[in-house]
Amino acid sequence: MSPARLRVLGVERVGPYALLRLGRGPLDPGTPGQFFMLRPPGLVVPRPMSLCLAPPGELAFLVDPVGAGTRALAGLERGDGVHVVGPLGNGFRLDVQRPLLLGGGIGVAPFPFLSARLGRPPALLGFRTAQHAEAAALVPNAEVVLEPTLVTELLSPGFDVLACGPEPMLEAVGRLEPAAQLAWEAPMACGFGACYGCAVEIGGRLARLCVEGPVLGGRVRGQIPAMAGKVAAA
Amino acid sequence: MSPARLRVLGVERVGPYALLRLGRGPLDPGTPGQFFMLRPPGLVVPRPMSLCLAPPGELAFLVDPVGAGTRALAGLERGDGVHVVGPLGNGFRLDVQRPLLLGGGIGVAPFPFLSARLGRPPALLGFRTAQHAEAAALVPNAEVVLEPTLVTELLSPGFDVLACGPEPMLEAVGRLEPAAQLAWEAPMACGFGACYGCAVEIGGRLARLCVEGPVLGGRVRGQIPAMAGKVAAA
Amino acid sequence: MILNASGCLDPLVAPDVARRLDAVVTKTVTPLPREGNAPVRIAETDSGLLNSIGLANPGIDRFLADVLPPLLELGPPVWVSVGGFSAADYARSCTRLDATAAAVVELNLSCPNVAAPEDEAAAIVAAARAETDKPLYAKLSPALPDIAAVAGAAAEAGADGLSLVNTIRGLALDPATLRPRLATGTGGLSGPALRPVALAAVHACFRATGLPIVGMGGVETGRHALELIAAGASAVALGTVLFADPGAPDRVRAELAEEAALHGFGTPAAARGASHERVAAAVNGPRAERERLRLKL
Amino acid sequence: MILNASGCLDPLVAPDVARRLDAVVTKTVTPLPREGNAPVRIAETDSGLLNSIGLANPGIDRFLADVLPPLLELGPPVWVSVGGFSAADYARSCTRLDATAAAVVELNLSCPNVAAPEDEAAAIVAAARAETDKPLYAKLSPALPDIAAVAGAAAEAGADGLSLVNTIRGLALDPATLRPRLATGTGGLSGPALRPVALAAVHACFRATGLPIVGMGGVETGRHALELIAAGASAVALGTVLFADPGAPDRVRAELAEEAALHGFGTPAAARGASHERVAAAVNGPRAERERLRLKL
Ligand SMILES: Cc1cc2nc3c(=O)[nH]c(=O)nc-3n(C[C@H](O)[C@H](O)[C@H](O)COP(=O)(O)OP(=O)(O)OC[C@H]3O[C@@H](n4cnc5c(N)ncnc54)[C@H](O)[C@@H]3O)c2cc1C
Ligand SMILES: Cc1cc2nc3c(=O)[nH]c(=O)nc-3n(C[C@H](O)[C@H](O)[C@H](O)COP(=O)(O)OP(=O)(O)OC[C@H]3O[C@@H](n4cnc5c(N)ncnc54)[C@H](O)[C@@H]3O)c2cc1C
Ligand SMILES: Cc1cc2nc3c(=O)[nH]c(=O)nc-3n(C[C@H](O)[C@H](O)[C@H](O)COP(=O)(O)O)c2cc1C
Ligand SMILES: Cc1cc2nc3c(=O)[nH]c(=O)nc-3n(C[C@H](O)[C@H](O)[C@H](O)COP(=O)(O)O)c2cc1C
Ligand code: FES
Ligand code: FES
Repeated sequence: MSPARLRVLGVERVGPYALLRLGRGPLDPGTPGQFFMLRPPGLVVPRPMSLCLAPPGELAFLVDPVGAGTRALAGLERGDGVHVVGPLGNGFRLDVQRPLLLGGGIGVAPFPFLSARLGRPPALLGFRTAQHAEAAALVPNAEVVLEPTLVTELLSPGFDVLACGPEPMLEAVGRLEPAAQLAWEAPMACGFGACYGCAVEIGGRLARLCVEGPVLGGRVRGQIPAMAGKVAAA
Repeated sequence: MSPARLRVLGVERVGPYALLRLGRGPLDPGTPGQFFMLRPPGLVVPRPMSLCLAPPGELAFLVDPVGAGTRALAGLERGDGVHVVGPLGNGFRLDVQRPLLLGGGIGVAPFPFLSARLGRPPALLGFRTAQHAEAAALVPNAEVVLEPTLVTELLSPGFDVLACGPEPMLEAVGRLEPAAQLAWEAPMACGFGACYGCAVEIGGRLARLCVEGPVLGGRVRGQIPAMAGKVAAA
Repeated sequence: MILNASGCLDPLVAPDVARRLDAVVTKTVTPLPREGNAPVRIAETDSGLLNSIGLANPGIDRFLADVLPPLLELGPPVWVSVGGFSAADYARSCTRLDATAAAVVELNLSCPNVAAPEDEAAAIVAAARAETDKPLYAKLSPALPDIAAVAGAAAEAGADGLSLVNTIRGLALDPATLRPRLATGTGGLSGPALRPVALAAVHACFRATGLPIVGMGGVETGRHALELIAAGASAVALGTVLFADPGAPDRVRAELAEEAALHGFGTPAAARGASHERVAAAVNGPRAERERLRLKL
Repeated sequence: MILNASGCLDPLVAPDVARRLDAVVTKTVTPLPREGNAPVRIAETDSGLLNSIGLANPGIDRFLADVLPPLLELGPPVWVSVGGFSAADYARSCTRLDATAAAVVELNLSCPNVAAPEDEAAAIVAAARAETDKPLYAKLSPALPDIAAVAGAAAEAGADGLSLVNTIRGLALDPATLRPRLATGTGGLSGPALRPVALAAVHACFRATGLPIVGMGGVETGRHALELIAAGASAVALGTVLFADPGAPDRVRAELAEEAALHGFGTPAAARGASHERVAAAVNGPRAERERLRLKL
């Protein structure tokens, strides 16, 4: 699990986000919903990023510059090197019948790659502003809603929901669709089970999201299968 | 005593040294032998640098990249900003009859400015290698010696010596010419008497070189006039 | 209120800087004169500055005769930092200072370059208290297993305020020789590396004592000052930053006012303790804290 | 010899990383299971990482039943880090570990996220010593007024080695809310900011005890490892750096060999204590030290 030093091929603005395109190097793109740890230059620990697009020879990430780390990643320039580890964690299960992608804000990030793998299923994306909604252009067959409308308001039953977005949205989706696959977030220092920093409540106890997730079943509280012995007391 | 943010006009290689040319901003060049504190980007404290040249509208410094700070300064690029405080300390007295500049290595730094102010007096400069000796081109009327020859070997009596260079050289000069003016060095964190970091032995006691010097009389041990009350126990 | 940190400004050499401060703090004064440690005394290291000045000072007699009078003429109130090697040392200096116009006596209980009297913090404060009615600030090192407990003991012994923090012990080696860069080997670490440590100390001592606190440690910007105030500081002192930027008092004051306004505080002082407003979550109480994880859409 | 720092690697989740180490150190095990602290538990701050994991671990029973057996099969010797809240806690765990194939017991006397038993360091070591013949390493925090004295006391109580250093207490505030980023408020600071502090601790304890020392704190490169060894470490542990670079064990080992050779040492181990070769100058003895100021022409 060595980090690869990947080359920045380009950084494109997508609304307020930055699409960071890296040469793929020796890394495998993995499964949609899996993530990579990218080390922002000058900072101490890497930041988790879902793979957004996997064109041949490339790995592309959609970065929302919310803090020091994501700003440093969004500020990378063509030709810079960046340390990347991955793919990590458990992505979405792709054996679904009637997929519907449900996204909120930067939660759209894994969907371009996921959509390609699932054959361009319908997507429902919520954004804070029209500017943020520019990212919807990366996802085929997407319907967009803007605040104050919530994606859950437009959700009709009968779909296999795959969702990614802010926690309140995921909780609402989980209540409506207990079988939904939800991609959660937590601050992560390592991404591979080493730091126990990403602990969240799963099945009524604290467990490492990077090991158990980030994609979990909808009914995370009390619904997650018993954890393997080695992480039981995470 | 506010720092000015000066603009880098250019950085030129002079042998292994870098000639850092800054827009003068509001700063006064001061007297030759005085110094400025330049803050290397990303580092915590500034580094002392003698003024090397003072063309109209400019302040230029000759930087020997020996450590993190001087390397960062030598690595500045045209257009960068750099925080500068000065001029600081006591420079050379210019009321001399038969000046002779005696320099060793990067000790050449204050001489271009000093030479101009003294009307291009003769100079005797010692360097480690021919490459280092390229810096002699900045000083008019300079004779160059290379190691193992020492500048003190060529020093004839009858001159008002103004010297700058490594400590063993200055000590030898001080023994030969007790009236010489010697520009000393010490690690400095502030340059204006605040940190007491630059203490050296002056007149048999520890005193702040940035306040008492950096230019001192030749017979520093026991020869320095009693220090002002406020710094007596520095 | 913006002060200098003790040992980080000579107000008589740089009076223009000193006059921009709300109070000037002297370098620590000891009963007898001290030349301080042998050079090399300073070295920059990872995000910090190491020093081993060793309390160079003229001693209390010469300080009172030659230094304090011109200091008092500068304008800002003068805080005198006092050091020593026994409670009696501190007490003696306090007796002398009680008769002067010094505004505050800061008891340096923490210089890492001399023998550390931390154990006796409370005893020293009590001895000083017996000698003077001037406000007493206890200056502590963060290198204590439980700084809040020491602060509490100092408060009970009569301290009127706390100065937090002094440096912590560090070492830097010469890249070529692998020998210590400072003549004394180790030294005190100040600057940015100390920032989170200082914040934690202020945070803990504010809770434990409620005393006025001069916060310091790596402050370079108004934002850093505001964080110390939010953690519990009632004033902020500038140390290492003065070496790089003698204009810092005015700059930080302006930035601090701006940052405070940005956060909705009428004055910087109104932000005092803001980081405590919601009580930290208890161990094993994850539910309430999950709220913190919520990202806005 | 390169190890991981306790709590900075799960060898069962990342066995490929663990196998590149000369020994693997477990996360601290306590007598009873602990879920650890509420999230948020980590935040990056100035040149460092703050954590408040809170000793999440399955407890000694489950550790012995489910974790230790597969760990022992990985290959490298296993060091078990033991924590607790009383000397009896440590003793009990040592009794249980004595019967296992664990190579070393590391006594975590310093976790800043739980009650700190520093005062009783020697008592804990003595209690552990009575229960096991396995090598005992005492892991200390640098947040002690005199770490060398505590190390000396641990040595006398029977410690075979020292692990230096654990984190120091720090705080980071959220830029928007000014509230603590960690749910517990303060946390332990690791990474680059700790580097000069770790070097100083190793330097002081090497002089005081001569015991084997596992040095750690902000090591990111072979150069950093060599500095710890020069200060007195006999082995080096990688902590926070593993989060950014799980390939660090091989990289640092290679860089260390290269750096040691550059400095004229046949092996990295030959550099042990090199920073002590010339005794540090005494206070007020400037003459000898002026030599250090000399610059080559
Ligand atoms: C599995 C996974 C995949 C992710 N994929 C993407 C992606 O594709 N694109 C993207 O832009 N972001 C993604 N994120 C979120 C991203 O990692 C965080 O925004 C980033 O780590 C914040 O770092 P920073 O230094 O910029 O901000 P910081 O200064 O560290 O934090 C800024 C603010 O965000 C909060 N915060 C930090 N990290 C997280 C987090 N992980 N979850 C919730 N709040 C957090 C902090 O508490 C703080 O309030 C992902 C996170 C995870 C766990
Ligand atoms: C008044 C004055 C004027 C100066 N003028 C010039 C100049 O014009 N051009 C120039 O290149 N340099 C000049 N110097 C020296 C310069 O300031 C130092 O080389 C610089 O501060 C080293 O910083 P660094 O971070 O590069 O090296 P560091 O990593 O700090 O140190 C590198 C090595 O140099 C030693 N060292 C550091 N500072 C000094 C010092 N001041 N004296 C002796 N040894 C030191 C260290 O112990 C170490 O061994 C001057 C110094 C003074 C005091
Ligand atoms: C060069 C130097 C000298 C210092 N001298 C003293 C001193 O004499 N007395 C004292 O209490 N603190 C002294 N300190 C500590 C500072 O007052 C302050 O507590 C510390 O540097 C942290 O603040 P900073 O990070 O802003 O510098 C000194 C610090 C430095 C850098
Ligand atoms: C996330 C995290 C968890 C840690 N858990 C433990 C622990 O369980 N026991 C322990 O003795 N030290 C623990 N530590 C401290 C490390 O072992 C190490 O002493 C410290 O991080 C300094 O090294 P570094 O700067 O290389 O990380 C932990 C450190 C981190 C960052
Ligand atoms: S991010 Fe480190 S354990 Fe999950
Ligand atoms: S450099 Fe700070 S006192 Fe001289």
